[in-house]
Amino acid sequence: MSASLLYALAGVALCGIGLFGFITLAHLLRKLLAFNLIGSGVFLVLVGLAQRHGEPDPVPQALVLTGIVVAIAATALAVVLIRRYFHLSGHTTLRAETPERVPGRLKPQTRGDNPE
Amino acid sequence: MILGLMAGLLFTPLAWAVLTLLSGFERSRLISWLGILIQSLVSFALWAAVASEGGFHYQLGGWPAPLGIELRVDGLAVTFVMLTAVVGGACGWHAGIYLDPKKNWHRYFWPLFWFLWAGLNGVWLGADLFNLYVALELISLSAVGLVALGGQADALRAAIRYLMAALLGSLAYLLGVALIYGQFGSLSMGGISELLPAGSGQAGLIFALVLMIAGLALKTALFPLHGWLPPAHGIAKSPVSALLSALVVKASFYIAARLWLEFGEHLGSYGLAQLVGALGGVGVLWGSWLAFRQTRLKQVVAYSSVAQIGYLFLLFPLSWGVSEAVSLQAQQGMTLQVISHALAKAAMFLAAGNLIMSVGSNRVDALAGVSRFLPFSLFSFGLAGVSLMGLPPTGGFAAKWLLLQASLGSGQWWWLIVLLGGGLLSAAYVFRVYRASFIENSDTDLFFHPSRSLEVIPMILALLSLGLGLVAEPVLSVMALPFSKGGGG
Amino acid sequence: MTANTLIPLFALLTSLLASVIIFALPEKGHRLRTSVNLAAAGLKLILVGVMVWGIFHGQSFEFAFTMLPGVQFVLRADALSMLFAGLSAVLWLLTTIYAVGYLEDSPNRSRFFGFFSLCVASTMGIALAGNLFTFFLFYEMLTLSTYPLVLHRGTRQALKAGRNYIIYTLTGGAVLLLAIAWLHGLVGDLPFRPGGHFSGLEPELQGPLTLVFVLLIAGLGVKAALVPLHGWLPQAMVAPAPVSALLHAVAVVKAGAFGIVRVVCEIYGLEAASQMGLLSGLALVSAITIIYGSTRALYQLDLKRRLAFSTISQVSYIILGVSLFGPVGVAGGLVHLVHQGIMKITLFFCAGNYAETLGVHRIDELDGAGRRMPGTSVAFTLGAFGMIGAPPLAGFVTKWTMGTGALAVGMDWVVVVLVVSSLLNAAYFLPILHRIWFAGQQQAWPHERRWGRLETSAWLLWPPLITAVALIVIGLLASMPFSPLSWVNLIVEQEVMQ
Amino acid sequence: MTEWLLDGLLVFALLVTAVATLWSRDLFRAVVIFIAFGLLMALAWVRLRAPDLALAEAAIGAGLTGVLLLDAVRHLKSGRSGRSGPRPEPEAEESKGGVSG
Amino acid sequence: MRRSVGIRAVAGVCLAFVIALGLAVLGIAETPAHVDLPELLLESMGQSGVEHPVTAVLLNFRSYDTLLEIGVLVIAGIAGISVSRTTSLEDPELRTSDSLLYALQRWFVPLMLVLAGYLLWAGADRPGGAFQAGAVLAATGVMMRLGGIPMDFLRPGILLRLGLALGFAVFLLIALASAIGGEAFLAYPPAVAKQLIILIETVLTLSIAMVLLALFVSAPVNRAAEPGEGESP
Repeated sequence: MSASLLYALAGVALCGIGLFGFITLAHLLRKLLAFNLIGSGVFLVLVGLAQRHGEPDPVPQALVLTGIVVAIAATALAVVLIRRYFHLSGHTTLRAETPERVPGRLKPQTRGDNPE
Repeated sequence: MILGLMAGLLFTPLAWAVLTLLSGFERSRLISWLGILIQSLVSFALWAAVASEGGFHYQLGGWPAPLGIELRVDGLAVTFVMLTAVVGGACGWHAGIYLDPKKNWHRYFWPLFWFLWAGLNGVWLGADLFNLYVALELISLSAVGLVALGGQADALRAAIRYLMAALLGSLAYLLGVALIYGQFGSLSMGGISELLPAGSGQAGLIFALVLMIAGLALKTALFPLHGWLPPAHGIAKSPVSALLSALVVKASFYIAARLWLEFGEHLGSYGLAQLVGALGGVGVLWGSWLAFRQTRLKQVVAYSSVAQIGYLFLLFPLSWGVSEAVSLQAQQGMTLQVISHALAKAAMFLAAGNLIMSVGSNRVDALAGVSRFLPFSLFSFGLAGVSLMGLPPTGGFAAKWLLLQASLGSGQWWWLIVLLGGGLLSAAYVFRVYRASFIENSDTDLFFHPSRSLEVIPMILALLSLGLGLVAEPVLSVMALPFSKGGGG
Repeated sequence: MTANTLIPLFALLTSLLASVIIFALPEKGHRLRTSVNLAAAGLKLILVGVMVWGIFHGQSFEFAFTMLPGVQFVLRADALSMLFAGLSAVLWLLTTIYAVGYLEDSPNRSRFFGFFSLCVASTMGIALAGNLFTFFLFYEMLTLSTYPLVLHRGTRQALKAGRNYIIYTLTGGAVLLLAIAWLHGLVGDLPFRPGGHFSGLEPELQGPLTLVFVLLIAGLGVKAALVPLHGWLPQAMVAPAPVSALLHAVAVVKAGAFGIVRVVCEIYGLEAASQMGLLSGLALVSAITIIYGSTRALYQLDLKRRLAFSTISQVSYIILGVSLFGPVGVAGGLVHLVHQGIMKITLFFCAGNYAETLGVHRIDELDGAGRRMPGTSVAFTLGAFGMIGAPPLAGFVTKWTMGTGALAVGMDWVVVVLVVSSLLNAAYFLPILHRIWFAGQQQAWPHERRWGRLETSAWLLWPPLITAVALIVIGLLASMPFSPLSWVNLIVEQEVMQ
Repeated sequence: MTEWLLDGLLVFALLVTAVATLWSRDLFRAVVIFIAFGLLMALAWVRLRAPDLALAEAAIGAGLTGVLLLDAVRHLKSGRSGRSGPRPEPEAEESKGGVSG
Repeated sequence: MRRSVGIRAVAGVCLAFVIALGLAVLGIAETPAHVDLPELLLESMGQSGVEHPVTAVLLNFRSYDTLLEIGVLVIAGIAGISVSRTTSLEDPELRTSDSLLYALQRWFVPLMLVLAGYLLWAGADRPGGAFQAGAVLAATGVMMRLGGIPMDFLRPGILLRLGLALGFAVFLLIALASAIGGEAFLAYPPAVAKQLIILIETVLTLSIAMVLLALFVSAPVNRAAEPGEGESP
């Protein structure tokens, strides 16, 4: 049990928390926060697990750096989309649905379970 | 020679993305059509080269794995590169005519289109777990951008929903990669699959594989995780929907399949294989049924994608713990299903776009009488439908035949229900559209006629998916090329 | 690639290309379309003739390539396939002529003729298929190409009929696919071969093969309209007369019957099949179908519906004949393949003429039609008598041969079936003839049209007359070379005596 | 030992801020806490001897993401600045979402 | 109360997930890694052209990842400006600036610019590099933006798009050149490796900043939504 491993486990916990939030929270910005938490968790696992023997390993660090940039790109894009969506529809969640996407009782939201 | 081709293959889409980003719609269109031509030629040349000389590893930056990133250029990969060139090219061609140049934000279709293409090639050739992650993100974000291109509320809702699903999926995949790297200290698939027997059967690694496959399944819209797909594919512009259904979902599935075939032998289990297969099977039936229930044409096609994707996942049970011959049949069937569905579904979406354009409504029952005025697009739609139903001599039939043989050969007879029942259900929704178009005494007799080339493109794709069944043997022989092992790690 | 390998392919391509061209043609180009149609039909006839001649002189025509791993696509011309190919080639020509007249100035003709040619192409493929896999290819293609024809009118009734048709046939197709795939898994890719493959059979395969046989028959029985799988056929009547003629006489039902013949004779082999006790069951089913069809036909008041039920019963003669274990019976069954085709198409042509010229659909409206349309009525009469089996017409040849065949193998009950069904045939045809010839016209024709001095348009008149004459000729010259009967005997020699 | 204590505290703080971010009543406060979380992550990276990541996290994770989200929150709260359309759902209603969401 | 039940179910799933993941991590931590990548890395640091291992990995050993990653950034930028279909990105809301921000930017902006420069320059042999520098630069821009300082180059015109594409394009061209000259895509000739990497980093810094800034300011302002296919406007 090294310090790095502790952080890896912290990452595990973050993943769990984030996942729970991601599924249960409806507000899109909160989903986005949850996504970022999961991301941080994954990064911690990646680096912490690789460095469990103490010495730093540049490769996972580089990977995480890439990951962080990808994450910020995704987040920024999501923010733009969410803002415009709110601007046009006035909604901050996906639950409100335009009528009649499917005939009959079936509504796409209640069918299957989406990641949201 | 081949190295040059590889460089061209990697360079062209990215470069064209930049070029089209810097110029307006019309100019981008011309540039892109030129680029499509180039890229298709390069892809074909590479395919031919590999077909004649066999596969190889391409070391990016001259660094061998595991330090550097290696691309695996084998028969299967180049076949899919070819497929991408054909379908992507067709969609680009169609989009150039279909999209309205006056809407100045349409210009952004082109760079996104090219980035998407680059990402797809990256996935087909990728052999490095993390590189695959980046390529996946490239695909997801450009796909989301394409869906959102309209910029109106529904499109945005679909895009956001899609983005969320895609991000969650990639994170799950990345988590799996993190575990794998922790175990092996390497990211190259080939290397890891060679190291596997040493630390095989480890609970942690199994969990890692499950995570990766789950994440990819979410991106591929496997049955319970399919909720995001129909809105996104239904709302997007038809060429975009075609790209998404034909290629984008296949990318994540392709990675899952590669992982399963490389690691499944050691890390997989009967239960896991059966579970994934079962989800796929349910997806086939459920998706087809929902497709039958839809009132909007493009929603029908989108839900049929959910169904058709289900077939792909039958690979998992049919390739685990069975004889070599059966596993090979399953793999061949899966590959043919990917190709034929890509061609057919692209044709279907493009044809649907034409039909919607001509009747001015996206409802199925608005098609009454269109068979007299737009027989060509309708015929393409029908031909593609034949392939989806898995009727001979289409590629869909060839795939279904191989899967049938595999499930009979492995004694897993229960997949027969899925294969045959799914075919009948898909017939139900395809013929529903056909019936609607045959109804006479339709009061609307003035139909807008899209330009000829808009009608020709889906027809070509449909004919390709139709003819695939006849030339399946040679195609499969290229994919089953002997591949020089080693290299990776 | 010698000529002999390519001829079967060309025979297939003639109508395939024809359909493509016709789809491409504009709706307006009637004359061009007609000439393309006729040219293709004539060309196909010639090619078939060449193959017949060649086979008679012991040549072989085969075209094959590997389609999927372990699966071959085979087009082969043998004596049996020529029987079917010849029939469809001849009747296609006539039906095309008829259809041109029938659909004069009605909408969607290019669509109609396109699918029409496609349908014939698939029939040709079914005839020439060299193994079950190839057979299945064209069997499904036939389903798809006939669907738009059934739907053609676009009325609610037509849509309903089309839906049932597609449900029945596609389900049958799925069953057939399962059976073929299973068979393939058990014993690999089997070419059609006179005498079949399973003569010396390991006992452990008995069970599965029996099951596969049942599945195969079930799959094929849908198109062959075996009771209880016949439901789609009477409804398909809403289709235009040429289509019904094609469906009933040549394409669909015959495809099913022909498939059963192939399976019984050339996959399982008569010997093996009867040893496994499969034939008696088949004989029973077909016998039931014969009686059932004829009985139902009695109660139909709509002319075409009556003909439809008569088809159901008549097609089962073929199956009954094949399932009589014995050369003569088989001969009877096979020859009926041709005879029933010609007789039934005559009857449907005539029914179509009555409908087109006089607007007559119900039987009780036919009073006095003979005086108004003598030519058509003569043809109809000949067809009806043929069905009943009156000598010297074609139908008589069939029933006689089958009867003797049945007696030869000691299945006397078959003779009873034959007699009963003949009586029933008489019971539902003679009243019609009586109305046509001897009843006086009561009321005006529901919807009459005039074509100059002829009783109806020449396009409509000649085809039934020709087929009617053919009926007599075949009946009289049954023993000449190239007559169906002698050709069938040629086949039977290969099937049984080898 | 002190090191362990430090690490333990840091991890604990990380988890607490994470939970707080997601389930704080007010969205604005949530984002502020998220920024704090980002800074703690930067510290964690330092502890993991990954200075590059620490810098990146501080600049990108905490800085930019935070600002982006803050701006977005302000925009969403401003209710489309009086443009037509329904107002956003009240916070309390959103914070407890639904599985089907 | 269906929803709460659902939430409990999700909580259970997540808990199970955490436990499984934790066990997996611990299980993997027991065994040593099969490949010692840092070892390999140190051996080939010599030819990488830079002294800082992370930079070496990012811009040499795994430069393909970085290339695609920049692609991802550019995509985000494009998508961002594509949905905010407006000729001017001047958002009136943003003019409402408060004194705090003024004060902040008065002091911080120059400071941050310096910091960005330093980070970039440090990247070669010490922690730091294009991403951090770009981020700082972007943050600076964001502050100025919040302060209400108009930045005309951010209109979605050719300038903005050029800015987005610049870094990526240069990177790509170097990659191609190395493919034509050398043996493979992205294989820099060792002699000029360092210069190339620094060049790449510089342009990347600019582009990254541009992208992030563009994403930040491309807030939707116009209302016009177009009808979807087959829908009447």
